[in-house]
Order: sequence, then C-alpha cells, then structure tokens
Amino acid sequence: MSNEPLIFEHSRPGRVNRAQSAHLGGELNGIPESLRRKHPPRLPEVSELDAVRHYTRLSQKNFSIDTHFYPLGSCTMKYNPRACNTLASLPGFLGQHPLSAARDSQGILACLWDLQEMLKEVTGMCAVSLTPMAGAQGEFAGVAMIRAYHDARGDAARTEILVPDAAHGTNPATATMCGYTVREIPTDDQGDVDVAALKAVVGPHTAGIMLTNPSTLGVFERRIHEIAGIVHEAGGLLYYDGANLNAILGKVKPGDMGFDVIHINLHKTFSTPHGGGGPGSGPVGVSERLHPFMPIPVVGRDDNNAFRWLDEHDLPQSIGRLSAHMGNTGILLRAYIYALMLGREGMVRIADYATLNANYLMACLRDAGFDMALPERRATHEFILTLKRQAKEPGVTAMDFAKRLLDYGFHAPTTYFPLIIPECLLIEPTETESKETLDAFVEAMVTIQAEAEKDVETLKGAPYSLPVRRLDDVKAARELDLRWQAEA
Amino acid sequence: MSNEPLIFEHSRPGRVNRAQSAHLGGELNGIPESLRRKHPPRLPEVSELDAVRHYTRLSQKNFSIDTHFYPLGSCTMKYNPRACNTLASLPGFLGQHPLSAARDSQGILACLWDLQEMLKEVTGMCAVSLTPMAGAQGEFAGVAMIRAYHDARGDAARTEILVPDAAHGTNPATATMCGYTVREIPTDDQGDVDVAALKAVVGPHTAGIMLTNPSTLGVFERRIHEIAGIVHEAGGLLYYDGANLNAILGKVKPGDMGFDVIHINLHKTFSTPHGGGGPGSGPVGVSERLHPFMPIPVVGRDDNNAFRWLDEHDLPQSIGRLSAHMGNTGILLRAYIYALMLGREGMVRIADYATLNANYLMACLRDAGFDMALPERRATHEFILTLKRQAKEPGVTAMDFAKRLLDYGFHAPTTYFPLIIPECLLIEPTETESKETLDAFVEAMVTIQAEAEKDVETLKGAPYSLPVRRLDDVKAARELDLRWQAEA
Amino acid sequence: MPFIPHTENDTRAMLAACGVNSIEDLFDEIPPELRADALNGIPAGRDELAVSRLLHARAAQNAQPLCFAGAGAYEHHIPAAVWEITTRGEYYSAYTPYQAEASQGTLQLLYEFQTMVAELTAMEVANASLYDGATALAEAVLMAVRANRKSKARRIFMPRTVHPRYRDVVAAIVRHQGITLELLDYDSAGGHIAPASLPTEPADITALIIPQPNFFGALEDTDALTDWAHAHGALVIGVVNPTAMAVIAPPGEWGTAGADIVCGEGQPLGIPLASGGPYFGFMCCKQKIVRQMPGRIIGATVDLEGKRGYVLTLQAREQHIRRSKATSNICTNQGLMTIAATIYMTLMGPAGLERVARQCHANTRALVQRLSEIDGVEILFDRPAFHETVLCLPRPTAEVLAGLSERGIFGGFDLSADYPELDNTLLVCATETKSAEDLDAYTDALREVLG
Amino acid sequence: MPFIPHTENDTRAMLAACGVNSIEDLFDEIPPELRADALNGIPAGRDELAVSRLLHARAAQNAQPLCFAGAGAYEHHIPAAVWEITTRGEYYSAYTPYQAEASQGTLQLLYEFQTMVAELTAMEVANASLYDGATALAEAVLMAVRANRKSKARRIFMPRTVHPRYRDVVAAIVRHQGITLELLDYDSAGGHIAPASLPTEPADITALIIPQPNFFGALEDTDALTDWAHAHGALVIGVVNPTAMAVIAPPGEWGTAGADIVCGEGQPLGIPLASGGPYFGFMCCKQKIVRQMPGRIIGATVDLEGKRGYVLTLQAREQHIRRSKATSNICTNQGLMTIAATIYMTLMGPAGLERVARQCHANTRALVQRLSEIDGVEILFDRPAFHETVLCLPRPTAEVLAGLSERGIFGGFDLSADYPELDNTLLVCATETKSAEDLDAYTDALREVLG
Ligand SMILES: Cc1ncc(COP(=O)(O)O)c(C=O)c1O
Ligand SMILES: Cc1ncc(COP(=O)(O)O)c(C=O)c1O
Repeated sequence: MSNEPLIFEHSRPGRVNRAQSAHLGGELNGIPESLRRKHPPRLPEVSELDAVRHYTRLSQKNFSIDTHFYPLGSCTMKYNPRACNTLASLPGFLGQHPLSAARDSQGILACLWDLQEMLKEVTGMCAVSLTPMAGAQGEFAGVAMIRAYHDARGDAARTEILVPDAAHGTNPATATMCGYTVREIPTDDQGDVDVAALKAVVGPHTAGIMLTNPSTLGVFERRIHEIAGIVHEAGGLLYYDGANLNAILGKVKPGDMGFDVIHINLHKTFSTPHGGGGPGSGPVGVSERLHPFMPIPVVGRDDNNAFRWLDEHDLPQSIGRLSAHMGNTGILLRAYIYALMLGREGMVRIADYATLNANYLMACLRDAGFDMALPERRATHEFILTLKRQAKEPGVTAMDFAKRLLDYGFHAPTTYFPLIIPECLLIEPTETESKETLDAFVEAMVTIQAEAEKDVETLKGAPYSLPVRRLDDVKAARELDLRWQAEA
Repeated sequence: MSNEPLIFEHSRPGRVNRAQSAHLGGELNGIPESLRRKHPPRLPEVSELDAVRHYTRLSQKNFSIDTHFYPLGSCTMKYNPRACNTLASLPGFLGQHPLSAARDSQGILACLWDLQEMLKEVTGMCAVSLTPMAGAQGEFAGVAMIRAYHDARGDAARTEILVPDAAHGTNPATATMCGYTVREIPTDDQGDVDVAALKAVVGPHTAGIMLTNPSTLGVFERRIHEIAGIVHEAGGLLYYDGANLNAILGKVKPGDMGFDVIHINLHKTFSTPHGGGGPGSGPVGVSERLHPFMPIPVVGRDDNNAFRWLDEHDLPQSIGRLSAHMGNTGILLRAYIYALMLGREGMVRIADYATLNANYLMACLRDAGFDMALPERRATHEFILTLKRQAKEPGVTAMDFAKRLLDYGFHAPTTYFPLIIPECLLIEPTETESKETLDAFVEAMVTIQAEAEKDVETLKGAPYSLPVRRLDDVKAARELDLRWQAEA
Repeated sequence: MPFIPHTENDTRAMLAACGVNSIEDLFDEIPPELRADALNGIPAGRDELAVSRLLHARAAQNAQPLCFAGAGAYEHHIPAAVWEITTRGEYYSAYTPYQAEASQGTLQLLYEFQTMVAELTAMEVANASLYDGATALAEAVLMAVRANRKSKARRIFMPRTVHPRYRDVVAAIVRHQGITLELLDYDSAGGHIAPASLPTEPADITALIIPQPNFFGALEDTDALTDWAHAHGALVIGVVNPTAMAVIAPPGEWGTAGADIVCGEGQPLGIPLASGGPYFGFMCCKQKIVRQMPGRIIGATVDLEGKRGYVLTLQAREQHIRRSKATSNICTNQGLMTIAATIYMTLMGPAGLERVARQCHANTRALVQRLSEIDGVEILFDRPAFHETVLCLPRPTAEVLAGLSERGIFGGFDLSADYPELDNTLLVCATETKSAEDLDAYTDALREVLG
Repeated sequence: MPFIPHTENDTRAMLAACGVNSIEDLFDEIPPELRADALNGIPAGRDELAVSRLLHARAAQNAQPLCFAGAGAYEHHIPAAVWEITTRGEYYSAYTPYQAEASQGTLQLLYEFQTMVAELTAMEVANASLYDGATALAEAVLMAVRANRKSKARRIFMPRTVHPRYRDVVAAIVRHQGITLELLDYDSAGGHIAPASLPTEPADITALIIPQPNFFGALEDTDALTDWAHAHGALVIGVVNPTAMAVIAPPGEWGTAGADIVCGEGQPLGIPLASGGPYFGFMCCKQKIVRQMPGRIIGATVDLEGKRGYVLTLQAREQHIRRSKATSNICTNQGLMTIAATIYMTLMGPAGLERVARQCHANTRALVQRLSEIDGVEILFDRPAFHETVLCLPRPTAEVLAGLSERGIFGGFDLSADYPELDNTLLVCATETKSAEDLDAYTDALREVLG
C-alpha cells in the first residue's frame, strides 16, 4: 500500500473548498480588535476531493471488525449491526437539540425509557441511569454512589476500596478519583479471588469491592456468594464491572449475585461501535439502597404517562451530573435498536455462543500444543493463553506472536493483560464469528509456532505486510512528536 | 492484500441471517405444487458479518475516484460530491413509488422540471427529455427521433447515418439499432473531420451525422459550422454526442453549433457516480423540429402551475417510452443537486479548469519527451499521447504503460481508443484534480519510460503490487467461466 | 468554483507551462462566433447548506402514503447494510472495470452477481445487468431474433399479460428491426394465457414471451406455454419477478427444456422505489447462445502467476469492439444497482428470500380477502396469484384512489387506461413490509370511501 | 438468533471438540442457585424490518422546530462527506489502536486531529479527546491541581459565566479531591467577569477558569484575566467554543503567556445535535505539562526500517499502566467523533471555518436587532458577544417559549432556573444555518406571542 502523507502536506495556501462556505460570511461588528484572532489557524487548505481521498485511503490502513477477525480480549469485538447506525441516524433523531422541551422529545425519551427497563431486567437491578459515557465513567458513578451512601449514613471511616490484582486498570484509577485508597486482593492459582486474603483485609475501613464476574482472567468467580457475604457483613458494598457481561447475559444476573451497583459497557455487550476508541456508553444499575444517589438525568414519567427528565429535584441526593446533557444518547439508541432485534431469546443466545466459541477455540489451541493460563477452568467468553514457555525457548514473546498474527490477517488478542499472567494473550472471539474463522485462527497460531521454532527472527521482524513494520514505542515516548509543525 | 474467497465459498448449508427474516413467512396457499419451485436457489448462506466483511474487503480491491487519480479519457472521472448522494437519499425521495399520483409527487417533479430547464440552457436546445438511462440510450433516442422526423415527412430514402472513424462505438451501434446503415467518415491529419470525404458521401440517402465536439480525439472540430451546413443542405440532421460536454460547458452550446439533437452524459459532465459501470443518465435535448418526437415521459405543468407527467396524449408523435418509468430518477436528482451547487459561474469554470488541466498535463508530458497524437492542436478536456515510438523501441506498448501506472497508484488512461491512433493513451484529468496530482502523474510516466529503457520486462510483468498480476483475457474468452458452480 | 482545487498560484504556473496568458487563450480554436453568452437561465451557485435546505423541502413535498401499489415496482425492506456498503467510495466512484487488475472488487462481485441471478432463474449464465426490466425485455427480443437462426419471420408473440409499459418500451426499441410483435389476449376468467387459446399450427414464430407472475399478478401455465413454443420452433423468453423466484418454478425448469432467455426487473432485490429509478434489468440465457447476449459479462481467468482473477469477457460482442455489428449499443449499465442487489441476496440467503416471498404472498392474500368482504368489491381472476391481484370495484377506480389518498393510502394501480375492458378495476399488492394493522387500515379506508 | 452464524452442525462439532454434550454444560461453574430465569421483562426479538418501523415512528415523534437555542450545543451545517466517511467500517468498527501497525488509519488521523485542535486554540499540544466539554473541564481542573506544584490550596476560581451544567459536572467529578471551587460573580452590566472585580491580593489560587465566549455569549476580557491569574501564581484554564476560535483570540495568545490548559466541547465541529451526544471534549496544554494530561495521546515515531508511523504514546500516564496513580480513569474516549471533527475541519479549512463563524455572529446580531425592536424586548448585557445573546422579555420566559413552540420555533434557553436573578430572560443563538426568512419567522412569531 502506498504511503499517505499528512493532510497538512496536501495543503496549499489559498486552496478553498468553496462548496462548503462560499456564500457565508459577515462582519465582526461589535467585536473590538483586541479580542479578535490575529493569525488564522493553520488548518489544512485542501479541496473536497483531497479530503475525501485522504480519509478514504487512511481508513484502508485499519483493521476493523468489518474487515478482520478481532479477538481482542475484554473488548468484545462483535459485529456492529449496520441497522443500528442507519436507524439511529434518522434525521428525527440527529436534528434534535438536547435542551428541547420534553413535549418535543417524546420519541427519543420513549426509546431511552425502554432501554432503562431492559437493562434493569438483564442486570437484576432496581433502577438504571444511562448517563455515564463509557465504562470508566460508569465505574466513577458507581463508586461515587457507594461513597455517597456511606456519607449519607455518616460513616466516614470507610476509606478503602478493594480491587483484585487481575482487575482492569480503570478500577483502581476510579477508586482513586473517588478519593479512596486502593487495596489489591491477590488471585489464587485457580483464578479465583483469594478469599483468605480478602478476609484478612476487609473491615470497617472497607467502603466496597470492585469485581468483574467473569473476571478478567476469563473465568467465573465461583465463590461470589461467599465474597458478597464477607464484604456486606463488613459493611462494604459490591461494585460490578459489567465489561464482561457478554458471557452471562440471561444466565446469571449481577443483582442476584449480591452486587449493589453495576455498570454495563454497551459498546461491548450491546454491540455499539468502538469507533477507533469510542464513543462508548456505561449505564449504571443500582440496588434499592443506592437508588437515591443515581446520577442524573434519568428518564421518568409524569402523571399523564408522558416521559420527562428526572433531575436534582426528583433525586436530591444524586451524585450529580456526569455530562452536560444525557451522556452519549446516540450510542444508547444504537444499543436499544440492537436489544430490540435480539429480544429475550437473542440475549441468552449471545452468552451461549460467545461461551461456545471461546471454549472451542481454547480446546483447539490446547490440542495444538499451546498452554492455557488456567488449564483446569472452563473458558467463559474469553480465555488466556500463555507463551511463557515459548518466551524461554525459542525466545519469542506474546508481542512477537501478536505482531505476526497481523501478517496472517488477524487482529492480535489483548497482550500482557491481565498483568498477573506472564506473556499472555487474552482471547475473546465473540459469538458473531463462525467456526471457520476460529479454525483459520488456530491454523495461523500453529504456523507461527512452527516459524518460531525454525527461526525466531521471522517473528521478531513482524509484521511485514502492513503499512508499516514494527513501530518504536520507546522513541515515541522519549522524543515527543505530538503534532505536525508548519515549517518555519 | 490477502485473497478473498467467493461469497459462495464462505457459505455453509443452514447458516441463516436471522435478523433479516426470522419473523417472516407464510403458507403458499392457492399455489399448486406444479407451479412451485422444487429446489431452493443456491444463494450464499452466510451471516450478516460474513457478508459485511466480504463486501467491505472486496471494495478495497478497487481503484476509484475516492482513492486514486483516474484519468480515464472520455469518461470524465471527476469528484462525485457526497452531498449529491446524501440528499438524493432522503427518505422522501427514496420511498416514493413511481406510479404515485402527481399530486403526491410535486417535490420530485419540481426537481426534474428545474433540471430540464437547466439542461436546455447549457445545451441551447429548445426542449429536454430526461428519460434515457445512459449515453447510449440517449443516442438511441436521438437517432430514433431523426428517423421519426424523416418518416413523418414521408422521406423514406434516408437510410444512412454518417459517423466519423474516431467515434465512440456506441454511435455506430446505435445507428444500427435504429435500422440505419453506418458510413464512416475519415479524420484528417489534424484530427478534424475530412470535409472533402464528407461532401463525397452526403446526399439524399443521408439521414444524419453523429458527432462529438470536442471529438474523441480531444480536439475541437473547428469546421463544425461548415459541416452542419453541408449535412443540413443535404437534408440530414445533426446528432451531438454530449459525452464530452465537460470541455465546453458555458463556452459554446451545441444548439448554436447547428445540432438538432443532443444527449448529455450526466454521469460525466454532471458528476453523477459511475458506480463501477453505471447507472448513468443520458437526457436528450432537441431543436424545435424534433420536439414532437421526444421520448416520454417529460415533466410539464398544468393550468394551475402544478407539475405533471406529459405522456403519449401530450406528445402523440413521440418515439415512445425507453424505460418502464422515468429513467434513472435518482441519478437525475444527483445531477440536479450538483448543478445547483455549481450554478451558472461554476459551470463555466468546469470547462475552464478541465481544459487548463488537460493542456497543462499535455505540456508537461511533451516537455518530458512523450509524443502527442496531434501535437499542433490545443487539448480540450483531454488529449492523446501515442507510444508508437516506444512500441518499436524498446518495445513496450500502451498496455504495458497502463499496467505499470497501476503500480504507481494511478488508474490508467483509456487505452487503444480512439481506434485510429496507434498505441494511444487518451488522458482526461478533469477539473477536480490538483496541480500536484498532475505533476505526480508526469513523474510516474517519466519513471516508467526510464524503466522501459532499462528493461522492458519490468513493464511486461506489471502490475506487481495489486491483488492480482496481469490477467489473461484470452483464456477468459476461450474457456468461459461465467459463474461459480456448486461442486457435484 | 466548488470542487476546483486551483489556487491563483497554481493557475498562473500552469498557464505559463502551457505558454498562454489566460485560460481563455486555451479556447482559441473555437470559432468566436460560436461562443456562448453567460448562462443566465441557470441560477447562481449555492453552497451545500443552501442546497440541502432546498432538497429537504422538496423531499417533504412528496407525500408518503401507505403504499399498496406494485405494478412493476415493489416496496421491500432493504437491510441497512446494503446501501451502507454499496455507497462506499470504492464501489460508488469507480468506472466500468476496464483495468481488471485495479477493479477486482467490482469484478469479483459481478461474477457473484451473475451466479446468483443464474441460480435464482435456474439458468446457465447471466450478464452483468441492463438498464431496467423493460429494456431488458426489448434486448431479449432482439437477442431471440439473432439466436433463433431457424426462424425467418422475426415474429414475437407478446401476451397482453406482459407489463403494459414493458410492451411500450419493446415496441419503441425494436421498431426499426422489421420485427412483428403479435399481442396475445388473456383468458377473461383466469387473467392468464390459456394454453388452449394458442394456435395449433402457427406460422413461423421466433419467440414467445412468458411473464411470471404476469402483470395481473396471476401465474401463467409456464410448463405448457414453454413446451408449446419449443414444439413450434420458437424460443421462450421469460420475464420474471426475482422475489417470486424463491417459491415459484424458475424458467430454467419450465416445461421439458426450460426457457432460452430470461430477463426481468431487479428492483425488488434491494433497490429503493425512488420514483422509478435507477433500477436494473437482469438477463440470463442458455450457455450455447451466450455470444448473442447483450451487455457486460464477467469471466474468471488467471493472472501471470496462475492466480484466479476476473475480467470483462466476450468483449467482441460489444460496441467498443464490434461497433455497428455489436449485439447492442449498451455501454454504461446499472453497475451500482447490481452491487446492492448482490449484497441484498447475500444478506437474505435462500431461506430469507423465501420467507420474504411467502410473506408477500400471505399478506396479499389476506388483504384481498379482507377487501373482498366489502360490498361490491370482488376478485376478478381465478388463477393462482403470487403477490398481486386484480379487484373489481363498485365505483370508478380514479374516484376510489382519490378517496384513499385523502386517507393516506396509495390503493394500487388503475388498470383502465391500459385495459379499457377492465374499467373499475384495481391491481393491489401487499409486500412483507405491511403489517396486519396496515391491512386493516386499508380495509377501513376503503370501506369508508365506498360506504 | 440474529448475528450468530452457527449451524446445527457447527454447534455439534464444536461441543464435541470441547468434550461436552450441550452448551449448558459450559456454564457448569456457575453456582446453580444463581442461575437466572428467562428474561421475561424483555420483549421477543424482532427483525430489522419491524425495528425499522418502530424507530421511524419514534423519530417522527420528536418535533423538529426551527431552532434558536445554543447554550452549549449548536446547529451547524455538516458537510455530507463527514459522516459518509466517518461511518466507513474501517473507522466505525475498529477498537482503540492498541496494535499500532494495524491501526495506522485511525492513528494518523488522530495525530492530524491533535494538530488541528492545537492550531485552533494556538496551544502547543492536544490530546485525542475526552468525553465531552463538561468532563473535559473537570479533567482540566484535576490536571491543574497536579500541574501547579507551587499551589497548595487546591483552590479553583470558577466564574458563574461558565456553563451551569459544566459547573455541575465539575462539582460532581472533583468532589472527592479536596478541591475548593470558588464561584466568581459576573458584572451585571456586561455579563462578564470584570477584571477589576477580582481580589487584588488573593490567597493561594491554583487555577482560574476563563470561558470564551461565556455562557451568556459575551466575550471575556481574556488578556487581563490571564495576566491577573499568572501574576498570582494561578494557572489559566480556558473553556472555548471551537467555532469562535476562527475569529476570536485563541487561548494560546491570551495575555502575556497564554492559557496553560484549554478545553471545550467539540460538538460544533461536525457533530449532530442528536439530543446531546455523543459529542467530544477536547483538551490542550503547554507542552511542559503534557505528562499531567489525561486521555489518549498519539505520537509519531518510526518503524524498523525508519519509516514514519504513529502510536499511542505517554501511556505511562494512563490507567492500564499506572492504575491507581493514573492521571485519569478514562479509557474509551470519543474516537469516532474526533474522526468526524477532523474531516469537518479539513473540509472547512481556515477560510471556511472563519466564514461560518462570521455568519453565526452576523446572524445572531441581526436576530437580536430585530427582536429587540419588539416592545418590551431588550438586550441585557453590553459586552461584545460572539453568537449568543441574552434578551429580557416583558413576560415570563416559559410562557413565551410555549407560545413560540406552538408556532414551530424553539426560541432559546430559559436562564431563570440557573440564574434566579435573571427571570424573564432568554439566551438566543442564530447559527449560519439560519436564513433571513428564518430570522423573520422568529421575529413575527415573537411579536404574535407578546402582542
Ligand atoms: C474489564 C473492563 N473494565 C472496564 C473497562 C473500561 O471501560 P471503558 O473503556 O468503556 O471506559 C474495560 C474496557 O476496556 C474493561 O475491559
Ligand atoms: C464519446 C462517448 N460517447 C458515448 C458514450 C456512451 O455513453 P454511455 O456509456 O453512458 O452509454 C461514451 C461513454 O463511454 C463516450 O465516451
């Protein structure tokens, strides 16, 4: 593939895309010189064709679900139905101002209400607020509610949040943002939380614990009931990180496991697009006792059954607002459309086939001679392969495997997460991939293993067939080059 | 780029995309077994993800305006503004049934009326019918009108249509479809019609002549007025092939040159997309005397100024209908949107800059040592480069140059057309390409020339960097393989 | 100058390279007396914002009643993925794939298209599209005349059950070829061509056209008609609805030998109604007469290294090579529409397309059932139908349609202009897009209008 | 099971490979007492056709009045190319570019985005987005506390001219960090922060927030405020409207040293209103404090062969590496929105964006001029404004808005809930999307409502 220069390198002084602005303009009457801009920003000056061609060509340099198998563990890269985009982009939805009166917004409010109801049902929680804009903001909302709960009871001693050592980085980072000290709980050799260690640290200073189940190790936390009991007994609350909900949709509800609050990554389980890094959406569900603290706004109904926004007047103990409006509405709409198509049977099938795909892929890779991090456990929707052995002999790392997979037309699994498993690949095929694709992936892994055994340099040099060869991360961080600079 | 199997090779018996049809069905009550299908068609059985991934990946194997410079002579590959697609795809346009009552169709009728008026203005003709679905169908309509005109006058002796030897293949093919004998007129060494030869063949058997101006040789037919006089005097009519209108928009009108009928390729001059081979649109404009014969339907107005369809009742001498409805309405709409954005000044600018680009590119290539077919002429919107010299020594053909250009990221110009110029490339840059792109193309041509001089095999083996190497056309025609066959 | 990238510096440098002082100089070969005045009849240019406002207003002026009209154009659900992919720039803005190596995307897709169309019709081969169903039938007639070497008469039997607009188009296009189009009348009870009504010892016939379903929605007796034609040395041209093909016997299997040429309107396969176009015509035939087929044909071949690839093939039939002797003058066809149709057929699959066809059939039956319970409304023909049916009304059709229109319903197609003997009749259709409530809404509205 | 490709054969073979008899067996590690019942509260699945009908109906239930509201979300024309390209599968369905070599499209585009945002604000560096303008301000406050090592007070001056919802969000997010948010009141004549009203010898201040334009549409005296803050050891956090940046002095050039951190709402750059999201927040800073910046940052580097390429960089700031010590918990950001914004900025260019800004300004001035000619309608503040202005009405705002709404006009934002002292006031905005007729329509409607 040929090189594509920066858009600034296509730019020529004085080139104007007149179709977009030729007939606009006006005087800046009333604005004194001192407040005006002196030099125009150096945005690119290109034609519309230049722009279309540049960004079309750039797009082709990406791997994506629409072009490649993308088994990125913890990220649930499943097919994003096109209908969700098309329908969420109807002019009646896109054109609406966020401050429109409720009487002018019954269409969108009805959709959001329905989604709230559906999420209550799948999570087993008693109320849902849709406003958090991604998983991490959902976590913030959740932990902030835990804090608000303790504060409301005047219980100021609870300063610690417990987090398993396998947890996603957003969990400890969130606890810190909520003013808590983070305490790590070790994982036992079966991938479960070390209950003895938990017992040892839990106490009156415990505000709560953040857990995912299935955990980031790709296994179901079997003693969840016991853990919930321990934490609750100590006066702490349980936070459920719903990033892995795809594995258990309709199989088991976080509310039934004893969780007090949960966030859901709609951009994972509900298949809204990842968009090269977002937008996501991280609604929170709460149990009865956290209900008063929910972030606003929430969709409610008035006496005439018309929908309306509930705000600080309805929820005076709310932790407040987390966005200027109602979070990522357009993403909520996509999730709603997806949920409508799936329906109640479809949701359970997701868990069924996500789990089948993961266990099948794990079985095939094991049969092909690869080592699993937790060989005695069932996979959930994902599982961990460790290349510790290969790192020793012949000396190829998880990163080498990952880069070489790209040459074979597969996006690499998540590498080096969770941190506690050496040289790991966290592999999540999702339910929308076919057996043939999984088989082809196994074949590629076997080929790469053979290449590694023959000559490690083959892998060290990978990738070979992409727009660039392996990139130097260290140089990027040391010699910061974060933007194009006009030549002097 | 990795290979992409046929969609049938992705297919698995029993795989169903349930999102599209799970809830549909019904009994075939009333249809006897004898009329029913016995075996289902072997359409692919794939998931929605399979389909999206397959067709997305396939798309990346194309060159297109949105990704590459595409100087395909005679085809006017200019930027297709995205707004034309977006606005023509508004639900109010897409959802309308073609047999809707006029009272329910005033929106689309108003657009078509406006377009008719605009096309009258740019062509200098007195009426326009939008119905032909591509250039060739416009030609058919035009020649059929010429025939209807002679027939209406009882002039049955006119059995010949004159066509220059440089003409596009659709011209003689069309004349044949209208029941005429084709007589070729030679071109002189300056690229003009050989007027002496024309005079020698014109006569009472002449129904008319089909011309493009500028001609397919990329030059303006300077003696057009004289030619018109000769043909008209002999009782023949003049047909204008408007495929090259981009060169003269607002500069000179076919009506003023003496033409009686014209078609316009909206998919060229009015920038509607070529879509990998269509749909096009070929409206026809007529002079007063051909007006009664126009193909129907045409948009008219009733007494209340409401728009309505004119049909055989309004135009009883019409040559009839050329499509079940009104031709390629959605393409007409795109052309209309484009014309609105350009406006009267924009149209003239098209001719200005299409001509500047062609002449500049010709000058640069000449300076770089290439031979032009008509070195003493101005280029219009296109020009012809001949590699006759290179074909002798070092022995590389126009086809070799064309294939090697692909490796440099340029679509090849039109090769071996017009037929009368040996080893030719017909090069049409269009007005939407920038000087930098033209310069880069010249650079590639120079590089290829140098490669040819060094080792002809470099060119003979081209292309190297595309999804396939050079393909065997002869085998394709000899050993016909026109469809996938299920294995027995 | 929207869409023109030139800066003043560019223009200056380029003029210098051309050795002229102004752009005007480049037009100096045009005789001055021919030069046009300003295009005053064309409005001044507008930016995208202004044009967008205008077009939104125009789109809103088109009424969007609940549509129960078919008559050659059918409202089907189109999966969102179809057009999201079809309008990708790489498909949308490419030309006819003359440079095969740089067009493998379009070419492979068209090869898949040809296969799918051939499968749907159970025919051996298909081309890569013609303009629309009507012109495809005209081309089929011309092809039949070329292909049936034994027949000298250039005589085509064309039933009145063929779409009236298709008959108009065939007449307009084949007029100058010395072809006789002989109309066959339909059976007044069945609304179909009764095989028994055909001449037993006809003179030389070149081809018989068989529509399935026919314009009235009725199913022709395709086996008997096909065998009759073949017995008399005529070729069989089928004109079929592609949705119907999922459940109705395909032309390749009609009678003993199957149809020879098959064509039809591709619109039902994922193409929006869009006031009539762009749609696409499809055409299939027996392989032995493929060299008589008009239009682009894609074939598989191999590259220098033996790798499979696709090219435009049999180009020697086409106007750009064969010129005045070409099989047709067609050049640009309906490429983008076939891309959409291919993606549509892929997304539906055989099971999905069958479900759509069954739902259309069931919906139309249910509608007709309800409507015919209204006093004075009757089903006209007794032949089995696919997804359209002719109703008799107790009042003039135009009046009834106007009344329905006021109630937001487009009630169907008025047959009286094309079939003067069928006044007070209405051709109705209910595709899979119609819900039970929609059928009720129509029924209630009609009852009101008539009541 | 929509979107699940497994055939029965597949499932059987896969279960065998797993050594189990049924899919249920794969869930045997879940304690049986926890297993959920059927999801009866969720409706049965529907196909795309049925869902499409429902969503079309819902979209139609949203009224679409002529919109003169801004207040943080602005209706601008979005060139068609923006979303046609942004929704290409390769952008739409990719993840965060962790595998840089397989994500050069997104990465190069984000590098271009960072450059454009830095250019617009005249700041040194930018990140690759935060959730929205409000959370970006909250993150800016947290960043200022980290970056201003000299300040111990964790005390932020936050004017009341900052968007009230942004102030709510900042309060909710920084609440647990021991930070004091001190509100500054505005000048009742100008509707801005009068520099003279600031304390002359303030205690330790960590940062001053400066909105430009402010929530009332008025332009703050950014030079004086910036210099004042720097003179007192405080960092300056700018919150700016990106459209305004085309014509208004950018924060990098405020006062002597320029702002230190700049953030804002990216919605005006090609993002549809869409009931409030998804939008995106942007953030810039001086390069020397870039290691305190939250969010993804893209950097250029080279590959094994020295070829230029792009990667996520400075990851050591982020949660997945630094965990509880990260600069923020943000992980997923608003990637796709920044793709759209980058294409928007490219299509507009500096000239286009300036023309938009000028038209917005001129339109709002023209509107306010016309409205203020109505009896009892007055312009409240005398500071220069960009594209929003506060009007005083002779009647309660809610009443007036309801009257306008009946006439198809969304008249603006009612300030009374957020500024109790400003009852009977209305914040109005007319962007470049409004024509002269639109301004007249508003004027006529308001006259009617008040008359
Ligand atoms: C286990 C887990 N928790 C939390 C998150 C954070 O979600 P988000 O990226 O939406 O902020 C992720 C996403 O990567 C995750 O995988
Ligand atoms: C000179 C000329 N005439 C006629 C045509 C035929 O137009 P169409 O392909 O639209 O049928 C073309 C198109 O290729 C052409 O270039």
